[in-house]
Amino acid sequence: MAWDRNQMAKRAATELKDGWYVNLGIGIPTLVANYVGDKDITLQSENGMLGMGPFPIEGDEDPDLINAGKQTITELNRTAYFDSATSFGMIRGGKIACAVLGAMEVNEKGDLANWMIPGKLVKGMGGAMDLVAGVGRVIALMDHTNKHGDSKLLRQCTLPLTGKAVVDRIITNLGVLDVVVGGLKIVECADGVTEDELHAATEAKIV
Amino acid sequence: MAWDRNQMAKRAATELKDGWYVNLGIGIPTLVANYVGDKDITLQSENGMLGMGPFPIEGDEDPDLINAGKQTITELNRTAYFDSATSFGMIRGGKIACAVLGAMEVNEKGDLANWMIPGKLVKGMGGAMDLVAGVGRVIALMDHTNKHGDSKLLRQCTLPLTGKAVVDRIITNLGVLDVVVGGLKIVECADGVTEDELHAATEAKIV
Amino acid sequence: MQKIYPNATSALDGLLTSGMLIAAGGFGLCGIPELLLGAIKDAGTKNLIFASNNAGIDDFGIGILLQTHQVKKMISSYVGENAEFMRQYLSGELELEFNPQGTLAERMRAGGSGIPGFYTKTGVGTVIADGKEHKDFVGSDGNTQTYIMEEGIVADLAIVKAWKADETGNLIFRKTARNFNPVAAMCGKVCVVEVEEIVPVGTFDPDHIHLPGIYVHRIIQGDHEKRIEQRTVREKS
Amino acid sequence: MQKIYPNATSALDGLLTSGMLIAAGGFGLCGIPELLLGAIKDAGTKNLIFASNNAGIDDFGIGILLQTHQVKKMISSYVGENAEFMRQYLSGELELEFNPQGTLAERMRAGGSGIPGFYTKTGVGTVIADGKEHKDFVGSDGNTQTYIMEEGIVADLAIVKAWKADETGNLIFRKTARNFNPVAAMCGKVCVVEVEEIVPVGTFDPDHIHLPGIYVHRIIQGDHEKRIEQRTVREKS
Repeated sequence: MAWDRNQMAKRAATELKDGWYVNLGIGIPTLVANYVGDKDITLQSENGMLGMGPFPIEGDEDPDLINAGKQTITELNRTAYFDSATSFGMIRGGKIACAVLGAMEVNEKGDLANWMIPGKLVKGMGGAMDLVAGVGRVIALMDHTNKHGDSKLLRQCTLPLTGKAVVDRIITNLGVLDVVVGGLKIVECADGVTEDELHAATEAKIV
Repeated sequence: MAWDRNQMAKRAATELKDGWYVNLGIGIPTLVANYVGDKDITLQSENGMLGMGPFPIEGDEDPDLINAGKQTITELNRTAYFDSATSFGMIRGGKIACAVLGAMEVNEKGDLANWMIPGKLVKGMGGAMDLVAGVGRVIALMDHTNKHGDSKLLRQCTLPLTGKAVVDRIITNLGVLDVVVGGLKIVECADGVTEDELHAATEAKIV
Repeated sequence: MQKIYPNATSALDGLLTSGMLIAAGGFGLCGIPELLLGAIKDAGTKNLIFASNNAGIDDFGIGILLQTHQVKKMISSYVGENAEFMRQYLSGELELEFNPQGTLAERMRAGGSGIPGFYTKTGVGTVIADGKEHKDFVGSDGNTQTYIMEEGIVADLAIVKAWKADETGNLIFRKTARNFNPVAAMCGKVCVVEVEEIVPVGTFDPDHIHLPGIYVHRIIQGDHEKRIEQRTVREKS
Repeated sequence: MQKIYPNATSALDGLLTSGMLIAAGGFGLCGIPELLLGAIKDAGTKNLIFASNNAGIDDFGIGILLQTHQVKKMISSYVGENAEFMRQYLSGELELEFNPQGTLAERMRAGGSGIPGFYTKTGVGTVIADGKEHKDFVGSDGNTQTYIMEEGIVADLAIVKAWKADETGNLIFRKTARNFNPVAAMCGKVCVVEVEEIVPVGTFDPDHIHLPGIYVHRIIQGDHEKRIEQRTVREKS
């Protein structure tokens, strides 16, 4: 037993506080938007928009209106547009309260790797390095283990880093962990997951 | 014989080329705008405006529309407004083709002093240091001598500098001089002024 | 998230402390947060440091806080309009840090944008460069030029005047009253804005917004005097 | 000052040289200067260096210049949509300099604003920081943090897509097609802009202009394909 993608997204959505400006990464983090409920959350898209709306109804797609994943989206009545320098100015300047990002690896010091696998196709970091460096609170939303069952919560990252000591909280299919002094601290186990199972699936030091 | 303020301004206006974006300083430089004629000159006001128009008709003054000298002005049909960081971005970035500025002293290397007299009231440099550092071509428009008859075109400036080696051309009531390697070069004498008179009124080395 | 407050005093509640650094928008008397300055005067907070292009005049703008001796230091580019300022400065009561106008604007933008330092050639070879780090850069023309480092400003509080705000804090400025207001807003840890009109969300075209609401924490609407400093007119032609 | 040209080819006349650095606006395929890219392809200029957030796809955007082997180097943050790019990069035909997206945007703005270098914490502790100057700054919280220096980009040419221009080059962008276009325009020694519509001077409200004409040297109007890269829709609810 563990959380599925939607349960992970739902759990991550509980992290977001009323009035926050939030950046959601590509993949599972995108699903978080479905679970914010009545909370007043404003989504930033780092290509130059605050107040990101849902996908358009078919026929309403606008090539001038896309999100950071290059998908067609819509605007809301609160939306504001701006250029890329301003967009990353607010990111680096700490104006975004929280980013929920996917991760390939996180280590016990909060280092995050999510942009490059050496020897594989090199796609680039996009805005990820800016987000992890600048945003107030960084939540890694990720599978706890890879397809071979190896932990993705490591003592040391093996992949090139996106940022050093940048992750505050990790939400996986198995539970929720905080990066604290000395290692990771279990906040919560996923439904039907025991602390022992979480320990067993985690290479990083749990304190 | 020499040029009066309006003749100096008229002479300075001949420096401006069609299509240029220009910043005019406070004082005599402001008069230059009266003599641009049919040339397509766009005036920048460093408090955040391109396309500065003349003073308003009485009754049309708008407290939200002033120039860098804090005077009420008007807009033109080409006008664009922007914030102070953008305004000085275009100044530092060399987008302004020419600035015509007043000066207390200029030396033979093109150093300019126009912001501070030690021991007197300290008002501040405003945008003058940014303008002389960033604008493509800096023209000092000034009286050749002070009220005691002493040259204001010096070997060395005695006042705190606004910028070092920043002046390209000097236009005074007595003539026009360029800052060149080794000193100042006479370009033109004012009406009724001889080269000998210009030499005599100039402390800076004339080459 | 309720950003709208009934008046300037309530909007500043809990934000004012002695010795704090306040970034204020405005150029001369144009686009200054006059209502918030009045409330700061009423609050009587002392030892304030202001990053503001100008210091107002004797009885308007920051000048009203000089009269009450609430200001310890000004970071400004031009303070020539203010006799009381000069008196306090020359008597040593008031500290003054001159910044070239563009440097001050960029320092505010930088501080609000996570940039702790940047290089500029403004002020190189002048007293402004004294004690600052110098660095040479090779330009795109192959020539080497010397620049100085200036630091970003992060203010404890930003006070800003805009023309209109919507209920989420998206701002629109008017003409040259924009000036330092957007960058002051950016550099404040908390940003309080006074406007002439608060409009419902959805009133603004999202492409017309000058400063998105993310920079704005509290908003008030009020009547503005908008005093003119130099009334210059021409003949009807 | 006539800034309007009849078409993309004439607007680029005399501006293209082998080995030049071109800053291009656009994010993905959104807001890219597609007409100017087509004209660069027709001109056949080689060894181009592009500062552009993305590299287009195989048959649109900068991708069309990769197919003709006109590009020597890309300065980008994300190039994942382009198979031909990967082939040329992995075979060593194409150089690639990755910049974090915000660093790239700020480098363009800085280069266009007379700022040759600035500090950022983006990339500290990653390969992006390798070989770059590190400097510690004390924050407003009293804590010391390490930053790296990034340099401003000054491009020989900027190619930009806007929605509308007036005859003096004042520009208005539309929605997220704004993205890198204003900063690309700023950093170009020469800036050529393609728009969907050129309007008479005076059409724009001066407070709605996103980029003043001072940054714009040549303008063309033309028909744009505006291809959508990822068409995502939802059910009517």
